[in-house]
Amino acid sequence: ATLRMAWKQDATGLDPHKQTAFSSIRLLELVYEPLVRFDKDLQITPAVAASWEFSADAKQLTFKLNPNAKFQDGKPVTPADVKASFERILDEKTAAAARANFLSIASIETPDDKTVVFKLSQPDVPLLTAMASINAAIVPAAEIAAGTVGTKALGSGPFKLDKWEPNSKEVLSANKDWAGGKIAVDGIDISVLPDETAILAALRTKQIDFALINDPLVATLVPREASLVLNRTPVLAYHVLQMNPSRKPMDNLAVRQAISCAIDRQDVLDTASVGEGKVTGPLTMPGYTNDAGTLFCYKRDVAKAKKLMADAGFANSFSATVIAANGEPATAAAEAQVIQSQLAEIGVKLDIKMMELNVYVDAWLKGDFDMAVALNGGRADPYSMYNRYWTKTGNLQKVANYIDDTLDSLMQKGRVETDPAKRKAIFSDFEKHIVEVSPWVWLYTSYSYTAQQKNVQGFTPTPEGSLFGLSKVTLQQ
Amino acid sequence: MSMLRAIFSHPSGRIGGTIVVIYVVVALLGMFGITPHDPLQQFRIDRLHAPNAVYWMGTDLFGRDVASRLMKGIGQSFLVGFCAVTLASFTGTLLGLTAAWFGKTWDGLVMRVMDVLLAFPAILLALLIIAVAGPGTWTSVAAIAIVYTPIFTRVVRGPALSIKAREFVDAARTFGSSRRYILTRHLLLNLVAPLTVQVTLALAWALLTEAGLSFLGLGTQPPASSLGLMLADSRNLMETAPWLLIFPALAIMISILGFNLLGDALRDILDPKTRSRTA
Amino acid sequence: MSYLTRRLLTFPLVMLGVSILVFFAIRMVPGDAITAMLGTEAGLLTPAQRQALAAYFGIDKPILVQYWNWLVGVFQGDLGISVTHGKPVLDIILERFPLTLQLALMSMCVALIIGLPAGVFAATRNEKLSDLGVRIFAMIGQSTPNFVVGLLLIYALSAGFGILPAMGEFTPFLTDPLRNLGQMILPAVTLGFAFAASVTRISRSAMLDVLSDDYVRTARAKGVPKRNVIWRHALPNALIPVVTLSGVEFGYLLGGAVLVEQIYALPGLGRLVLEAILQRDYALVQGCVLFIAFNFLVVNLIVDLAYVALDPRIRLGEGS
Amino acid sequence: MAPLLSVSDLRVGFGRDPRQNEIVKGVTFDLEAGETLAIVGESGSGKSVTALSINRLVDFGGGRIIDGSIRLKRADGNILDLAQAAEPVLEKIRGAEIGMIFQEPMTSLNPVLSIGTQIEESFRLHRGLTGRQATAAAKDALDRVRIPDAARRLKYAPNQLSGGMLQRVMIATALACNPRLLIADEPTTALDVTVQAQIMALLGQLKHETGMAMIFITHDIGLVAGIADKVMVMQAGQAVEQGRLDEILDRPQHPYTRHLLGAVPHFESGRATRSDFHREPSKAKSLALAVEGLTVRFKVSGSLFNRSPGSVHAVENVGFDLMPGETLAIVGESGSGKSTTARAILGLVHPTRGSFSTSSGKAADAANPGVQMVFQNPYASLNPRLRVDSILAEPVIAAGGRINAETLERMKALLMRVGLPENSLERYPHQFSGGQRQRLCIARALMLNPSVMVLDEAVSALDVSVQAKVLELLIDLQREYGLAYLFVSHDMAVVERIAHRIAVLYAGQIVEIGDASSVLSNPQHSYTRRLISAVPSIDRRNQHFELDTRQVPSLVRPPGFEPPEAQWRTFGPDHRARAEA
Ligand SMILES: Nc1ncnc2c1ncn2[C@@H]1O[C@H](COP(=O)(O)OP(=O)(O)OP(=O)(O)O)[C@@H](O)[C@H]1O
Ligand SMILES: Nc1ncnc2c1ncn2[C@@H]1O[C@H](COP(=O)(O)OP(=O)(O)OP(=O)(O)O)[C@@H](O)[C@H]1O
Ligand SMILES: [Mg+2]
Ligand SMILES: [Mg+2]
Repeated sequence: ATLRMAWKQDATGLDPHKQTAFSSIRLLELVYEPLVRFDKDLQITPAVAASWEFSADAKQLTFKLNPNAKFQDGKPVTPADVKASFERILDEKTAAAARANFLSIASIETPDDKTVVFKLSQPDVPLLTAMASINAAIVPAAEIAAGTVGTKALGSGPFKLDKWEPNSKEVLSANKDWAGGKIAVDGIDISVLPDETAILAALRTKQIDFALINDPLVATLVPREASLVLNRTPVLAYHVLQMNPSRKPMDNLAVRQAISCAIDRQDVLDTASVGEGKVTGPLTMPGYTNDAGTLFCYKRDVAKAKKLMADAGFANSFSATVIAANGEPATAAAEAQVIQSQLAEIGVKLDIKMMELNVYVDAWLKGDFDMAVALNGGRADPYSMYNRYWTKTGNLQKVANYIDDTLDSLMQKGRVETDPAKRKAIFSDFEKHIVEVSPWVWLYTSYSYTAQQKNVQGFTPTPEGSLFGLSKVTLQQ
Repeated sequence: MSMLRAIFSHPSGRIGGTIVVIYVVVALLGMFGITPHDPLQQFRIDRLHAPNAVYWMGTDLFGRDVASRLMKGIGQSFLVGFCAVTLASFTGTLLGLTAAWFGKTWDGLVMRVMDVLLAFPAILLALLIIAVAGPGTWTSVAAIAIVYTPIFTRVVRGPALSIKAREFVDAARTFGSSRRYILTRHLLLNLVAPLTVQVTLALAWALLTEAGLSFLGLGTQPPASSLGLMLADSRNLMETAPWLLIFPALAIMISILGFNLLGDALRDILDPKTRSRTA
Repeated sequence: MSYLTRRLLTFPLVMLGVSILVFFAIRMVPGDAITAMLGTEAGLLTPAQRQALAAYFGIDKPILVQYWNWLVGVFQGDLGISVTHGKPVLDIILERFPLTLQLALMSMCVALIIGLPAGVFAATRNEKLSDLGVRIFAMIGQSTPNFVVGLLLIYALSAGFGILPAMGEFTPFLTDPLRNLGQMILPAVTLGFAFAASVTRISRSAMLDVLSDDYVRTARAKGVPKRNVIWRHALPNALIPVVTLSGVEFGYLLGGAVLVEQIYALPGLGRLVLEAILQRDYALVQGCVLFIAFNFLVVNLIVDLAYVALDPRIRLGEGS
Repeated sequence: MAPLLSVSDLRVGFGRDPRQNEIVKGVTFDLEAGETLAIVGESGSGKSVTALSINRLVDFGGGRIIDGSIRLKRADGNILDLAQAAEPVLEKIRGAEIGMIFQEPMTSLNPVLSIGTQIEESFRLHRGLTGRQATAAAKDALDRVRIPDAARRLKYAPNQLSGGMLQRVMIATALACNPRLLIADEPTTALDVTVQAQIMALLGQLKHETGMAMIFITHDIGLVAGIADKVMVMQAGQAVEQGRLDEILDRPQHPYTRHLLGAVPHFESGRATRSDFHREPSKAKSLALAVEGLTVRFKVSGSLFNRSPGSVHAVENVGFDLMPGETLAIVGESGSGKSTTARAILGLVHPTRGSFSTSSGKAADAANPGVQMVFQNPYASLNPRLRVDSILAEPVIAAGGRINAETLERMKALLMRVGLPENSLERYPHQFSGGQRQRLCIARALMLNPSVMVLDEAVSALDVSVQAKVLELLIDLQREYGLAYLFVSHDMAVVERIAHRIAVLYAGQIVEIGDASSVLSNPQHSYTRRLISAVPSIDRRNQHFELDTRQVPSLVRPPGFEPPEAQWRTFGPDHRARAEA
């Protein structure tokens, strides 16, 4: 049987090394495989590689490839393919999205036909988690040479992409030779339904078996239908109010803290996301999370906020503009409005400016905003998640616009530390500090939702929102 | 004055006129903030209440009073509609009039430019304008105005050409009346009738366009409200809180109904051929 | 020069204007194909990477050079390659166009089949109760935004009756007529509702005008029965405004109906352009807009020719 | 024996409450088979409503028969009261037993159907003919109304035929089924004299051939003489007088009938021309206006698939002069180029060639206040949205003047002079009657003390009695201010009353020009003679009109065409005519 599936946003391209949009990754994860991948608890599990090992000094990483791994054209996955893939990623001309994560790779060696050795210029523990991303997918060396990576989807993953009509549909068929095991469905037909109420309607009328849902308002309607099941998984991505500390008066610590204290995060969550989510600090990945209640001003304290404002010399009020993207996330406009109303209580007058996503991204990248409501992607590792913003050399330092020596040094320490317990402690300090200096106000993490008919079974969601679990799905009649 | 009397003694004019007057009053109240509650205040413990004695039309996701927001929204939509139509009718009239009068190259130029604007998909045109200038009340006004200018230009140019051929214009030319005099006193004055009708119809369209733009998130910016934005926001709450959809939808329908009825009445009143008739 | 020649000569001019407008307007919108593809991750690119991507998307050259190259391509029938679809723009448009055309045709049919008889009926019952009924229906039709109609229809059908047209994947008529019609009927009705309302009103008032014309009196004086008076004598004369309206509306529909396509998840031209804009797929936006504008001009020309066919009095090209 | 049609105490009203709004207030008459009844009366007197009530077409205009009966003797001898008849019965009678023709042939035929289809329809409906038979019958019907080349013309759309032709098509349609009663509602009012004569002749002949009865409605009592057996005079919805033709024309009883007869300008073959001005060639220096070699051509635009076939030679080499205090009338049938000549002089159309000069030495054109124009249609030549004071002020403003006490005085004086109440200044044009509006136009033209007035059909749109008064006013003004008139008209009776000299225009060229009495009493060109013989007159009773089916030549000439030089012949001191081939 073929699984009929729907989602709202379609992939924007087929080159696994270049695509960063959630929607593209959701599709490419079914077609391509990285060396390793995360399971539902964000533990690293085998993919193309069957096993791996760090050297003691963390300067060498060795993979043994799965001998059964084959590309969808029947050719086996070889160490040469791995080497070519990473060289492609590292080549600046490729403009690979994840290149920055792999800069510590000094050389790649392929001693035999099952082994790949990465030699690193410095110890780099997060490298392994970075390799679990589809942006580090293994593609055939031949395709790279032919320059057809973005146009033809040829991976080693569980499904073959037979047809792709952008913004309309995808047709996937099961890859019989997949090394990961037997696939129960014959294939997946994906329809792009740009309106989520339409997705719900299609589920209700059994036109589709499985769907991805973004808007919590729609998701909460799914369980009302007896024949439908809603899966919700906490995700790593976090909703945040970004301030621009390079602009007055956000350059003032007290002002930022006042804002942080004035915001009732639970209320934002309850209103904008109808309570679908969890208030969080900066660290959203399992294994690193701390009790949010212990963080600075995570209990709303208007009196304190007012006092901070007064201390900073803003007893009266100031106004600022907050930007948010239309529908990205679906809750952005609502979050902005709740925050606006909460901040009004301490005399901060917020102007909301909703923007088309691209316009927003443009402004965001230029750091051209007072405040921004954002949904930023998470990583399984705190360093890969935050180095871009809070290290002095981070690529998005310009967006964060905040330089803090403590944050920088904590990041560097965490990067080289291999002992999990010590790492956790380092990043806990990082979290405490960054919440206290409040360049941003972390709000909450939400869920990723999939909805399915009762007869669809065996799907396991992951915190990254991956649909890889579809490879295990069965359709009962 | 006699115009008002004529409208109110016309069957559909009476209904349309009454609706429009009520809306204008509501819009003004909304604009000056005379509403049952503060339309922006979030009574967050009262989220998504169904209509009741306190909140006549219920509350929205934030616990804001829908009735107050609706009043404010009507004010906003009308503001955008009126300004856009004023702008479009003004530019359109100017262009159409001069095109008809001067003919030849100027006419060709104006009409080709208008053709370009007409041939350009309207919603895309609006979208591009808004994307370039950033969304907001005045951008919406400009976008809608630019979309409707070619229509007004055409509406004016046709009759202007025929009035230009009327004998009283010939007469004026035999006296040697100045161009400006002929354009304003003879042509423009006689275009008032078709223009009035067109303006009421355009107002109705402008409301719909504003709704469409806001629906796409390109119109009015939150937390302000407009009819289209309220509809858009209610979309995913249609099942949980139907009142969020019903009231704005009704409001928009009735207002457009009002403008259409009024437009029909004006057409009858101003056009002797269809006098005593309603469409 | 004949009217047709003169008219056709304005086509390239208007198209040129449209091309300039779309080309520069779309580039003035902040964001580009790179931010569209990478989102905020675009900030991670090194300058060399950015340069490589700009070259890939063809946005690295000076803007006038880009325009010239594109224009030259257009004259050779090459609208460029869409970067999101990885296909020639023309191919994509031609793939999507049948749906849009079919939708436009169907909504027009819906509008004419309902609107014309309703308008004629109302005109002959001028000022009677049934006339009032038709007019109220028409007013409601005209004043309901079509996305509201669409949303309500979908909700009512899916939640109330558990039926829904097949969404998402479009089945061409020739492949499976039944499925195709099942899919298209609701969108067509949604679009046709307001359209029918306009047709009703226009045909009613045109009929009323015509019914008081002298030749209708002549026909009656000849003893022509009422039905024939209406359908054979009056209607053909009342058709001009109906044709005008239908032409304009049809021309717009050929540009795609963004909201309705979005709600019913139909891959039509409207959504294609909208998504192309959102993804900053410049070549695709430009190609679509040119194509839509061209259709609009052609439809307008056809409408003008239809006037001549309908009414021998009309001689085109005079005065304008 | 019952008469064919017997109408008694017919009352017709309009609107929601027809009794309140009674238009026809008790009309009674009888009509025998083969007889012709003429209904005359001024505009709005209820003639048309009476006629439309007979075959019950008033029902469709919102009218209702309140009272009275309309008894028709049907072909089988039964008598039917049409006032009570049901619609399906009426449908059988209309067209089959009662035919009808209307005033405006241009609008009375369906513009989108070919004339063949429209004629055939009668045969299909009432005779049950189909296909070839119907077509053949339609061709015969066209032959009967003397349309040449009938078979081909069947396929024409109405807009491809002239007004006179169309009226003949209308007649053919109405007579298709040999009705025993024909109602003709002002069948010739919209046509010009020569065509009117043709139509009248045709009706007379057909009546003779078929023996049908006819009701002939007109407001032109001159026409009645030629065709009617009986006359009914209507005023304000009532028949104020009726009787045999001679009785009414020679011994009118009712004052209204007498007034009507008195107001009609009778054409008297040049005997009634003015004698208050004599042209003295020696004074040629002080010409008010001289026109030489005026030629106007309009380029014909190409049709859908074709290029332009050439241009319309609307005015070809026209020349004349005009002295102060003199009236030159330009006459000719429709389309002969009269208006174009007048408009060219005022600069409203650009002449292809030709020169003008005026007494002031300046060229006559838009900026020359010495030449002013009064247009045919007083409704159209006043801006409906301006008040009279603004209307009168316009020429002054245009000439660079201001509205001061002096201009205001002048406005009032002129209004008084043309016979309008002083409070007119604050009113709008629609608050005046047609005659009053034409006076307004005249006053406006006088605001700048012109020396030449161009009057294009200035009295043609007015009712006869009003027409006479305006003519009188014009003559008075001419005497008072020494104005020169260029008087454009197609109405010979009017021309006779106002012109000193006459120029006859045919197909854009002057064919005869000279002293009015000489031209009218002794016409030399065949076209002038034709024009004059077509003028109806109450002196020519039951006259047999000549049927002339000649067509006006097309004025469209291929590009580059130049007409041959004209040859003139002189007949007396001031009378020339073009030599004919
Ligand atoms: N459909 C109608 N509704 C209301 N009033 C009407 C209608 N038709 C005619 N009348 C009125 O009836 C009166 C007589 O009109 P009718 O047409 O019979 O005049 P007439 O004598 O034929 O005049 P004319 O010479 O101008 O044709 C006029 O005052 C006119 O306003
Ligand atoms: N603007 C124009 N363009 C083309 N042809 C024209 C134009 N004006 C007049 N004509 C043509 O010139 C000829 C003379 O027209 P004109 O109006 O001078 O006739 P007229 O003698 O005044 O007729 P009428 O008695 O009907 O007013 C006609 O054949 C007419 O069709
Ligand atoms: Mg009449
Ligand atoms: Mg004329």
